[in-house]
Amino acid sequence: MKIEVTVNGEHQSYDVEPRMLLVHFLRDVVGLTGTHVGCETSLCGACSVMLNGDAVKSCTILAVQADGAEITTIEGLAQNGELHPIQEGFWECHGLQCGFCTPGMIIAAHQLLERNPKPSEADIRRGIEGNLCRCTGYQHIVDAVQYASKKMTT
Amino acid sequence: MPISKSVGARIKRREDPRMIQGLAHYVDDIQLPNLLHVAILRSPYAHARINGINTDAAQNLSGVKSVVTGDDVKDVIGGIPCAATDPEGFPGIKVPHHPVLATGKVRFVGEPIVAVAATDAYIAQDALDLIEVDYEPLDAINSADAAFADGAPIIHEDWDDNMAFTWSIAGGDVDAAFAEADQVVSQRIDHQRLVPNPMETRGVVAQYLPGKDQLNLWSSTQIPHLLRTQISVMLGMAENHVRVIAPEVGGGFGCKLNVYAEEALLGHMAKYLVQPVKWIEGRRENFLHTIHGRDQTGDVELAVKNDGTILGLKYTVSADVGAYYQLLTPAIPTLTGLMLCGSYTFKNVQMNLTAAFTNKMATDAYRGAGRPEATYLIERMIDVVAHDLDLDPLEVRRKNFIGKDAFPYETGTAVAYDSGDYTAALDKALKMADYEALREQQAKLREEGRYLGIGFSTYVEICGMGPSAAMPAGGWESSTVRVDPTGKVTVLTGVSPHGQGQETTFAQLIADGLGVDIDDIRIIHGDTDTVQYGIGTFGSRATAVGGTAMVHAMGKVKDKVINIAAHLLESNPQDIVVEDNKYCVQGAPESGLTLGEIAMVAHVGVQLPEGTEPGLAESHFFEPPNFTYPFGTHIAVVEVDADTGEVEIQRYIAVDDCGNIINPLIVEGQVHGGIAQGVGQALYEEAIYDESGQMITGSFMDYALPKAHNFPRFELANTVTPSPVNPMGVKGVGEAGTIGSTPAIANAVIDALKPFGVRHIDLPLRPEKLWKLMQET
Amino acid sequence: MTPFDYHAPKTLRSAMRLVQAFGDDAKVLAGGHSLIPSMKLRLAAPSVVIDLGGIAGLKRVTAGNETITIGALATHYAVESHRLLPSKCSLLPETAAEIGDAQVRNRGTVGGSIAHADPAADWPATMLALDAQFDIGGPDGERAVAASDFFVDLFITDLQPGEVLTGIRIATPPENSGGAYVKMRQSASGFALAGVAAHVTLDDAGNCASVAVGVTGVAPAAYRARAVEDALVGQGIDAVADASAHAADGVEEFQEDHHASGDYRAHLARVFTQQALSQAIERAA
Amino acid sequence: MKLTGKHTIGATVERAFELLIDPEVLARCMPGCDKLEHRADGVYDMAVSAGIGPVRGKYTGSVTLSDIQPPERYTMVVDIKGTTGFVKGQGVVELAPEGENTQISFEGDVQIGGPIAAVGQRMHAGAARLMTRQLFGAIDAEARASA
Repeated sequence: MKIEVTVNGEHQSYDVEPRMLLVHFLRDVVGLTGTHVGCETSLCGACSVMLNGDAVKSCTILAVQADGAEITTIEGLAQNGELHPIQEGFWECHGLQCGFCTPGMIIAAHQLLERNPKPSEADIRRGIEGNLCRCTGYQHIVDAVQYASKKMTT
Repeated sequence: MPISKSVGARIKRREDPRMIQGLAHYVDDIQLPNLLHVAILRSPYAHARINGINTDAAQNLSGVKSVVTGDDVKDVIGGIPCAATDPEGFPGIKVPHHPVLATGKVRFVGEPIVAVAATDAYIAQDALDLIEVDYEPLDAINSADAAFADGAPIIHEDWDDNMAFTWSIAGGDVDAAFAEADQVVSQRIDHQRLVPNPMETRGVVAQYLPGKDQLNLWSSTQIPHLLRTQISVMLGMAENHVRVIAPEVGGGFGCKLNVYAEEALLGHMAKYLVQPVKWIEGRRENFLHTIHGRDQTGDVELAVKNDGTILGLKYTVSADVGAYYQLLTPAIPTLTGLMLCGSYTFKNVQMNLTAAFTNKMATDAYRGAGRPEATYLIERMIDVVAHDLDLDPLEVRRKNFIGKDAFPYETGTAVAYDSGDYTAALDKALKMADYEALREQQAKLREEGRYLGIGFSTYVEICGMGPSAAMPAGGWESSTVRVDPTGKVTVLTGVSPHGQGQETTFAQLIADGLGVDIDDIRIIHGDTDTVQYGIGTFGSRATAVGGTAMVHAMGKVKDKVINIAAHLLESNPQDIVVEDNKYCVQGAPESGLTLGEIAMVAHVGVQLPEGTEPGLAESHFFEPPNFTYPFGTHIAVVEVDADTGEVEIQRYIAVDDCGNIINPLIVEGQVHGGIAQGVGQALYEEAIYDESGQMITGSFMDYALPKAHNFPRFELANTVTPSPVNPMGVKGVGEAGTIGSTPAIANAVIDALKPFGVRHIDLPLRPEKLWKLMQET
Repeated sequence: MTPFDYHAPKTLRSAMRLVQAFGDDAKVLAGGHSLIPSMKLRLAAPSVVIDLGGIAGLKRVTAGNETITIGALATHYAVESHRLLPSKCSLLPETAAEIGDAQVRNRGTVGGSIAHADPAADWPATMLALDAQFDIGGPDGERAVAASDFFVDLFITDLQPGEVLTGIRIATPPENSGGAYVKMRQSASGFALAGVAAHVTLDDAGNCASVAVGVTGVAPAAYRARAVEDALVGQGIDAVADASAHAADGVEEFQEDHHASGDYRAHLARVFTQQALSQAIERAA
Repeated sequence: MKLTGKHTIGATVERAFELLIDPEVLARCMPGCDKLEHRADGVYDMAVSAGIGPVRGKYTGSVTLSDIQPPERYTMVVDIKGTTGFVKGQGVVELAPEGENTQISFEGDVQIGGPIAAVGQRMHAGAARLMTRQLFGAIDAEARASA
């Protein structure tokens, strides 16, 4: 099936099998490997991307369902060589270790801050509950989101 | 170690820019021309005879390139290795052949049977559905007890029972200790089976270059060099024709400290198809066929005096090690034995372990590897002793602590603790917690029918693995430090970090040591064609052992740089100092030369002092004289909901002593993550196989990894007791959090339920379990 | 995932035609958060997938003075974030916020969850407590079913072959009413080990003029705890504790697994009924 | 996994027993049964398309009726497998009069293996009971229709 999508601002068109998952489409067809696959049951969140402004788990969406959509992946967050404040927060606060969950975690944080620019610590911990991290114990991730929140609201 | 420019500073990681932008390359991100995708058919049965396999339909599926069965490879791929099978260490050990693909029989759910290579990953999966295997199901064994029961089915028919091996350790005079005791305090203690679950599952890409007879193998591994050695043996290739590359590795926690069937299988397929192949493990496969941790159950007896003095310990334990051995399976429980005395002075100790084959995945090293078992056991038993003798758990700890003047201290299990001050860590943690106030609060809440619990863990662990004599596969580490003509520094290290941040901490050490900007340093690891042999990253050893090798190599480079500088500055080496990243004669900084200027001279080769070799690169292989022994006190404060049994962690205080600290930010991160994993064991995680050997917690739907909202903000601090084992005085901190936290949480929950007469509860502390205990009284 | 034909009808009418044409071979895709994981694990292999996602009219959520309507394809987040619902019927956004995680709520749909009838899903409890009406389209035209008649058994609803759930209607609760949803999450999946939605309307004396309690996670299908309701009607907050003891009355078969036994789920149902009712009455007052 | 249950069938014990071991009735009443053919003494080859919720698969295997003691008890073994895994259930079915009806009690063991075991465990008990409920419910309907 033919689909048209805008990925990180670039309009593209592809022919895909209906069964192809969006995450495989992004990684293997579009060639953006920053989005990761960490599970098969929509629980780990490593595959999170923005789809028409909503954070979604791209392992649980068919590529054909994204026909006509605008998608932002981790690769599309930095603008003009400047890190996004959330990316900066993760770096400043040591919000990652192995880095595998990080792209999805940053996308989840991005959604959270769009909807709630000044979240409490509890808001942040709830806001990233769809993303598993096995390395950090989450505290530095919380710090990273707080850092970004502060930077984005002042 | 003095805090200089870099070392000791909270420097943000140099690894991060690529990772936060999606530019890091993990094994699944590797693309090669004509890449085939491999899917693996795995046994749905825990125990069954294979009477036939029909792959015709799969072979005929369009897009399928190759279908490989056990019969196809049994003569060309050697068995999966185990490095710890010395019968002197493990009396009676049985070492079963461990094939990469099963033939004749399957022995656990998830055991690989057939591999399919196809042009597309989806087609490879389709092909699996077309393979017919004629299974004859056999009765399955799902626990050590079942393995030893009369009439139990035999898993490995070369032998007539399921006993895998035995191991024991003894120190002092246990019989005398028990004879002298006022009381014997006993408890059966279970260490449930856990699944490591790094967020990146395993994966392999293999490529064969026939012109060079070279196999390139990318694997998500913690041990590229050991893997290369083993793969070359398994495939019958010359080791120097095999190149193993660990790309970015998305977490390991011990489960990637191994050699797996898929690594050899993919290597073989790439070679025989002369086409690159990729296999990426699914999460369900990871649950079934990547090593598990723990799974020991045993009876502990403590000989005690009425005042709480511990005289001796006996531990009779069985380990359920699964159907086969992986790389270090038998070695893991031995670490439990070595650390059974914990932070305490008793020296009379005896552990007898019997390991059973069962129809499960093998156990092996999972974060802490043997030490969480020891620490949980002794720290839990301290509280049981306090319970039985009606003493304060702190009093029992203090009474039995090894004093700070006793180091180096040889334990009853004959390991030599390098340095320590256990009281200092405890006192600091108590102060942070405001312990007296907590106890008052607890008493007040109990009157309101609310159950607050305060739990301690005053752990000591063994890391910095380790002297080669005590390790199954070498315990040394290596490094090469070279300075390019323009003054850029490249470090090759034999350790292979995967999240621990050594690209930053090692660069900090170099920056200070050589007087060079941190951005001019590159740390290269994980490529066996580039890096001289090393052992790998595990056992909290990367900095203590690998870092020491690097510091020594750097020292050799620095000596040479100073010699050249002295020659150029017409001075004596002993008068050369480094100031503002310049090598100068003391008191004459204006004359100073940069590392780059000196490196250029070394490479041009004409102004060198007589007898000096040109070039500027040095290597060092470091053999650690001892392990290191980090320690600390963790305090957990929990509340158990009287209506539901749910546990809320209200506070978590951790005072860790990992010796000197190179980067506090990274140390904090390691401790945070470690605590989270230990809490996972205490409250949530458990790999359950049902009676027929099916794993019923085989996905994130049923196996709970801790989530962000499960934790409060951790309150961390350190004491610093440098290790004498290495020149940096570092100990290691990769596993301390995991080792320390499980008993702290368990003790806190059990303390909360004290009004209900609860003395011990096995992990994980699920709400229903706690609710039931509260109902019973 | 095995291969399938994909259809993305733009109208409900063409969707219905496809559903009827393909019958059992087809699966209807709404948010996809139940179906796609099953297909990925090869536990479901429909040969046709009919994606309702392109039907714009089914996504709306409205909160009028008389009626609240939720299109079957409205996402959980659309309910969670609706501007008027916190004042009109806070139980709806409160329930939505308890489902899965932010990404799942962005994508998963209310109608999909209800039609799926997972025994541990959150919406069924709340729909029962709010006495929701479900609009269903089918070969014989449209019909409406009350929530209390809809959830039949484990994953079994009153939906007949060829029928599609199109929307949910709830009578906007009066001023002196309130609701609450209380749940314990299974630690891995987040599904309800037990979840209780309670909704009450008070009379002038502050007693319960009407009470509805929906329970999920406990039995093969979500159910109304009628015994609790009967015990509480006409009574005030003092009667909540005794009434809640009946929250699992009449359940013949309990859900159970290694996370929670039937006994424990029944206990949770009682505890959460008490908590949910107490909160609901407080909010109504 | 243990599986027990009680069901009522609207017929006499003798009639209920007849229905329960009649392969044609079983073929009609077993949820999703596509085929049930007699192979040998009490062993029937079976094909079913069974599923719960979104999980659906085709299974083949056998049903064995043994230890048949009319009209009181018999043993039933179901052994089927498909690409989503396998199910092996065995149990004793006992019949007792209950007024004009028959009460059936069932006690057995079910093993579920393969992919469905690893991901769907919270559904196993419920699904097994649902299917026995459906089976005996359908037999009850047959009994009442033919009464």
